[in-house]
Amino acid sequence: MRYSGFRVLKEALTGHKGWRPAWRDAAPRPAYDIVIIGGGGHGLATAHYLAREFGQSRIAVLEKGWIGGGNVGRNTTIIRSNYLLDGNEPFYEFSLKLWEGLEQVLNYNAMVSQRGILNLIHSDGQRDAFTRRGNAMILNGADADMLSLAEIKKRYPFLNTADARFPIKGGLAQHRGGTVRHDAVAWGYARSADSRGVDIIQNCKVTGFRIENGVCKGVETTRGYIAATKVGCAVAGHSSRLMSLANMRLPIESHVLQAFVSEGLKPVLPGVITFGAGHFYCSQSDKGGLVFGGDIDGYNSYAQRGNLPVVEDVCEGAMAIFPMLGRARLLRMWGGIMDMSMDGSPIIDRTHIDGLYFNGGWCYGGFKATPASGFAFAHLLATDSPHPTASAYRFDRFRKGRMIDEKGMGNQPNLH
Amino acid sequence: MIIDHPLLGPRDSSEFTYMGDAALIDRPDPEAEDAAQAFYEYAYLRDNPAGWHRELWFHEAGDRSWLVVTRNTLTHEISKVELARDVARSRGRSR
Amino acid sequence: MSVGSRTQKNRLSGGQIDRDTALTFTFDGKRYCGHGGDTLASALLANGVRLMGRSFKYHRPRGPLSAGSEEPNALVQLRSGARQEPNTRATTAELFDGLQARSQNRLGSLSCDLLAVNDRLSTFLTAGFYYKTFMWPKAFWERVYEPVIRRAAGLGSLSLSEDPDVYDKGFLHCDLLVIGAGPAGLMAALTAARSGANVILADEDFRMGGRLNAETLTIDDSPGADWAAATVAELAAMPNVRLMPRTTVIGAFDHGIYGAVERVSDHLTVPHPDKPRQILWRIYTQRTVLAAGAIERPIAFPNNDRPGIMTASALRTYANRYGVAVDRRAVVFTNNDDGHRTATDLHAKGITVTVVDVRPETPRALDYEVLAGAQVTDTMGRLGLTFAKLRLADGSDRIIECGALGVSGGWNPNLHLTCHHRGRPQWNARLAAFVPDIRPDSRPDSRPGGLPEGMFVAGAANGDFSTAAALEGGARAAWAALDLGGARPEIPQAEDRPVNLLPFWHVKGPGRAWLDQQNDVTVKDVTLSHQEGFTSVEHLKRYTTLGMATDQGKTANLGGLAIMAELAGKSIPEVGTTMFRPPYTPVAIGALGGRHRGQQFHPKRLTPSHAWAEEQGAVFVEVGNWLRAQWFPRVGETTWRDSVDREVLATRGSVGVCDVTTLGKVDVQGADAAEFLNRIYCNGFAKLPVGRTRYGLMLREDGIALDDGTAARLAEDHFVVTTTTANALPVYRHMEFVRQCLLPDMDVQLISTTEAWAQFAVAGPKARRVLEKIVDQDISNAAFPFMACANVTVCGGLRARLFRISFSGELAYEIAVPTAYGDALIRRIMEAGAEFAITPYGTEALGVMRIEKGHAAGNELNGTTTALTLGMERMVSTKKDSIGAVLSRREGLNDPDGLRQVGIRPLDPSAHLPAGAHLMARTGPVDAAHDQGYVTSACYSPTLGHHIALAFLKNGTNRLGETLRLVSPLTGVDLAVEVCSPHFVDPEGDRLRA
Amino acid sequence: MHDLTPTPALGYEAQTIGTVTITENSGVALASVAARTGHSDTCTAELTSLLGAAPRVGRAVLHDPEAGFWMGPDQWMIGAPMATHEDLADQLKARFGTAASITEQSGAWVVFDVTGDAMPDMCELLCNVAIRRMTAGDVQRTVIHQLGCFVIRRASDDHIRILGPRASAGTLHHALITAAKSIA
Repeated sequence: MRYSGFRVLKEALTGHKGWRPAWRDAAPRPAYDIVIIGGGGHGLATAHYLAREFGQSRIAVLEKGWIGGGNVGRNTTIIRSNYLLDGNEPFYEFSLKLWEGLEQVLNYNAMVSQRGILNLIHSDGQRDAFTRRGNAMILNGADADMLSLAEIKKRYPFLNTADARFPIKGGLAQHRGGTVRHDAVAWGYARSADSRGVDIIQNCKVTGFRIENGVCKGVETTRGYIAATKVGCAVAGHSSRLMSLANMRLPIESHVLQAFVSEGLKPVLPGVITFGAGHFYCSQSDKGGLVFGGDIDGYNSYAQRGNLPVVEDVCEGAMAIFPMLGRARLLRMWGGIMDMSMDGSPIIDRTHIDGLYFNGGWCYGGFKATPASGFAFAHLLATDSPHPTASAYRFDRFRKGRMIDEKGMGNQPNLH
Repeated sequence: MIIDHPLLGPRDSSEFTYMGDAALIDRPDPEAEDAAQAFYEYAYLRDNPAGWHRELWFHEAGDRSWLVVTRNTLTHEISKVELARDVARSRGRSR
Repeated sequence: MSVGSRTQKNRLSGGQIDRDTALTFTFDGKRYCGHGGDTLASALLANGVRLMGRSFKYHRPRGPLSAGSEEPNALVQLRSGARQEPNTRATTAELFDGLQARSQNRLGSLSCDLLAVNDRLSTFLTAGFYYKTFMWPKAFWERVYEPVIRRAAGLGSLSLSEDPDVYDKGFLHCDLLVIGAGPAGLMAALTAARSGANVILADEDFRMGGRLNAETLTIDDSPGADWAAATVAELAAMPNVRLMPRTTVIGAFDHGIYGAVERVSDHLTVPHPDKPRQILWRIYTQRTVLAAGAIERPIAFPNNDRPGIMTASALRTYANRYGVAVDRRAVVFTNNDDGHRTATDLHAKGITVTVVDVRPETPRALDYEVLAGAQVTDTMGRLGLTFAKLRLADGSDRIIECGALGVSGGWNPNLHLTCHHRGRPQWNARLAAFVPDIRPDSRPDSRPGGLPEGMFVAGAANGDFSTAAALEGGARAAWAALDLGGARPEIPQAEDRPVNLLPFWHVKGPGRAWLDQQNDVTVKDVTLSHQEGFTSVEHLKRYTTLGMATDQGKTANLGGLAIMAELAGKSIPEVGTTMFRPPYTPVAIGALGGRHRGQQFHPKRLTPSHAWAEEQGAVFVEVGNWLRAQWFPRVGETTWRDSVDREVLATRGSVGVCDVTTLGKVDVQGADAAEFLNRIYCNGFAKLPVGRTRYGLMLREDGIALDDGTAARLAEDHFVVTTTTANALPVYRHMEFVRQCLLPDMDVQLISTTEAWAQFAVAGPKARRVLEKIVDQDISNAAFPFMACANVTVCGGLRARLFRISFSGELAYEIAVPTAYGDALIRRIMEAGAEFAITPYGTEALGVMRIEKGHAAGNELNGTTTALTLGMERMVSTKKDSIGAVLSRREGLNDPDGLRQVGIRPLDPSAHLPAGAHLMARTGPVDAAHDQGYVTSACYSPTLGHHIALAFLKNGTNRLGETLRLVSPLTGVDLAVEVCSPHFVDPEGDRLRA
Repeated sequence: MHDLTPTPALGYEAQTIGTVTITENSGVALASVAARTGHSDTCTAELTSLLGAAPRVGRAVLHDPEAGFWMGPDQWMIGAPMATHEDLADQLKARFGTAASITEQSGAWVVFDVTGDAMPDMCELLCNVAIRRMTAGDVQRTVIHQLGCFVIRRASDDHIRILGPRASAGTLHHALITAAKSIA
């Protein structure tokens, strides 16, 4: 069923009788060509692109709960491609380009809003680093713009420039960056994949892999054994738990990242802004809530909740640059499980087990990567070769010393 | 969170700095045949359990002790706190 | 007749308000009068004002639904100017004299909101409609649709000027925290306090007592409110009790840490000077009793959202506590006995009341009408309720004129905080409500989904709805929590009526029946959500926005679940449960930020010469938390470059001085100190002689450069290690890790002494001449050669440390004295250097000189560079084990075509080289695929008379002399440069040794 | 004898706000003692002879002229009047020899004495110590406005001594004054 303004009118006038489920609540079949574990953004996107771009059929997405219930449903909705390193920038720029055409492809309004993202600069060293980054972005075909304080004040007149502990000296902007209605991404991909015959199987938890002579034959689930020629894993924060069922240890730790939303307010923030001398970034949703976050709590956790010190740290950052936020109220806080990798960059690769593929290590940057991650993983699953923009996201980069370390923090995940 | 420091008693975790899995105490032998592989696994691979986890915390704003904290990553419950130095010795490290 | 009550047409007798104080306030500019003890809502209702706001989506007229913090509708903009405060609940805003409130989320006046047109279009604006449209034409989303939607959305607005009030944060410690001061909470606090425990009793209300203030029932034959007041008084008199009214416990965090916000000044016109508006308390407690009461839930029926329609208990509260009749003619719509209590109380206040009870069998009433088996099927009244339409038991319709309609669908235990550790409430069929999960294995916090560790739940929050059960439960909870022995406390006498309820969620029929009144989620929306497959509670919430408003759906969620259960043919617990996340009610961001604002955001660290540098008119720069002199402008100098160039030339020409105290200093002592450093640094230190200093490079275990600096051996068993300013702390932490976790038996002790010593670099050909006048010992080149170090004395005997090390590349020393003497020493050095025109230099000149020398600094040590990249590969000893040695040998870190540090000079000497520029082959494409490297640091070299730069270049060491293209598309630079040695000045290092 | 005059971290006058008085105390010489491996007993003995007792974990020995408190495992901070003990580190080195590593700390710290009835209320706004449970001689290292500080409960009930990083003396003093005004 095609969505359109006309359709909405027609249904409204006929009592909304015609709307059908956005996707079938499918029951598992005994065997598939490709089984994707994880009904989050990445898993659903992978299924969509497998069906749409790579002509695959007999695809299932297995979700232990309800689709879109993980990080795609709990994030600060930012999209951007302002990366520094060659291993990353082409991939995220590819992702941003996919975002730009997403709604038309999915026939689902995910509210992709390229309102721009701005990284504030507070020191000369930071300016040098951002200059290098901005140049890398442009050399990779992305957009970047170095803004002066005056230009920034035009857009954010209420930034604290009078009494700032760390004065703002400028900012690196990516005007094509922005935000997306996160839940809609999961639903849109699900609906599109479903319409192309993909089975989306909810409440189906994978309890084991059936591996014979180094070959993965299928998965054991709470809804029975499901045979598969290829199995792709995309379970974000739960990567280590899942892959341990295949006796794999990963270069990943699971950490909690908290995010926050304020009460609804009339528009104050035109775009996405990040504080360079503290832990705070913020945008305003179309509903009016300020959506903001900061640093991870910093300890391994699967508890999906964080603690007060980080909440305070983030709000201190907020007050440092936006002292006018003092009387705005924080409405809700939540914690997501981040698959923090050892160099802060993701992995999209085959495993040493034939037929078993892995997609993870997205740290807290997985949402913006959803389209490209799905596309690249689909490419890998369909062709057994990495997508050109994801060719650096290999397991063996750590063994070989070819880390992709944007922040230069080394093998301590909570520092990335 | 509150970490029950073996010497100082309960202390707020915000006084501490976190490093990660206490297996980092078991630094491999650089002379060994398989040193390259051993160091790769030591530096990069983690069990990352959902459940009990032994981990290293540094009492930065306290007595500057490194601690080994046994904490449940599902509930944040802490069942045991030891001085990392004692743990290191008990695992055969000396000089 | 009390003051100001003439205008308060709906003010009744009685209640806990102070009729002798008349408080005047304005709402939408109109002046009204209320009393001390009023909330904004009660005062407006007393004045006959029911219309207080507009709903989020349809802009429907709204009045209060409740009399508490669960309020979804009556949100106003409080105060004015910079103190403007959006989305404040009129139902909890304590009235003060001069209060200004305005209605929000409207276009035009509150009574004539132009956006109410949305209500007419509601059939098009159903749940999730926006996901299905606004997609064509593509460009229109951002240009047209989204801006319109954004403008319409949102509730109140911020002032956009800085919050003039201050906020504090604090820490409290207690044995028992009691949350909620109703009958259960008061009884718990009393029991605990009498046992001698340290007790904190917190309640969000400005008057403790909870429901007792809103009821007519008695305890030990005296009015409940009086018992509450007496109990509060007893507690207030006890030294081991801290009463915290106006304090909302916002969240339960790990291990018995609770966040609480105390509203210190929100009931004042403006806070007292220097006093906070609010305080964020972190309460550390052994045990907690949650006695947060319960929240009455509405029943959904067509047009159930008009001003004047509220929960039955709210009607009761306004009448009993505030002496306010929402209207003189009221209807109570109920499915349980508690609705009848409301009717009784209203009747007693002289209000005409009719009870509409869905149950065929209902309690009898002699003096007012009770309609059994009846339902409210519709209401009328554009800006406020005027008529209610009923369907009677016999199927006939009846219309009743009324301005107040109280709805009681039963009560939900207020279990918000029990969910903060992801505890999953359990379904209780008797109450038709979720109750906290208090199964034994849910405590201690040994499984996900349990109660917060150490939490006990009592009273209505635990599903014990009678007063007697609340009192008993409170006492029992405190008893269990503190594990008290001895005689059980005496429980006062009180009513113990059972809950009598017939689950009933919504009246069927045409017209929209609201579930979430703030977000305008109706029964129809839930139906559509089910129809489109969004059936799980998470999908329902996200698709319809049910429960996502500022009240977190405290009055709405269960209704939505019930409808979904009905549609899915499941039981309510099968569909899902209601979960809550912190905070309990929204918290001002200012309170969470506390005093860390403006200049106080982070601490400032001042160098020992700061006062002196200020006298010199230095320009300062933040380096981490340090403030360092960046340069010292002189009269006549127009740009910073003038000053920096002068400082460099003066230093290289004669002598300069710079405060280098900020460099990290670690005191390393012990018999194994040398061997310890041998493991920490990739280069050797075991054989460093006493009295000598050595440059050292530390690697991380992954083989990447961590930090560089010097280690000076002052004695066999004593070294002083310096680190870069930025890495002082991480390096110290790393050294302690190696010491305690890897080499526990080494005899070595570490202490960070960064701030204990004031350290100055004295550099330049005349440096020795200057220091000879200050240092008491012989520092001739023979006695004190390059890289020497020693404990010396200065100025006739002050203990000091002298190091002959050089960052600038000149003959240079670093001299350190105890910090208290730093100011005196810098002044003395300036005197001694006067004859050589000694020049103070700042971090910029320091930077220029180190680039001229090709020394790596922060921009080069960026966490991805190795010894090889920095051209120091020969330093990495292969003869010994050191941190990082093994992994530094990985192929990727030894790629022959990898990045190497080089120098860069422009072919056109007048050209400017920007740091962050990238390097490309002279000819060929300019893109990422052909990237050759990048510029790490750049500056103008006054010594050479042109710009120079340090860069990382692929295979750089073998490309000296090659011409490259330097591009910075970001800043519009594209010029030809030559690759050269990074050592621009004195590559042989003769000056160092002079 | 040298002719350089020391400068205090701030040099502010004592300030009384409400009942609380905040005084910078620049008269304290400080040095730390860290036991060498295998010499903790010798150190304990020396400390006992110096202070009358070796400070136990989390405790101070408020003794004259030298006082001391526990800093960490096998590590103590010794304080004494600057007037008579400016060379405290050397004195201690002479006393402990190779049994301990001695580090001069005088310059590293700014010392504030806070006295007055409302001192505990003030502490509740400053740092996470259960101040009302502290007894004379209790010491806790904690964080005040992001600064690592020692809080020492002195002999009299209404007196604490705060040691903070000298370079941030201004920030620390501002935090103390702000808290004092807040509860005044």
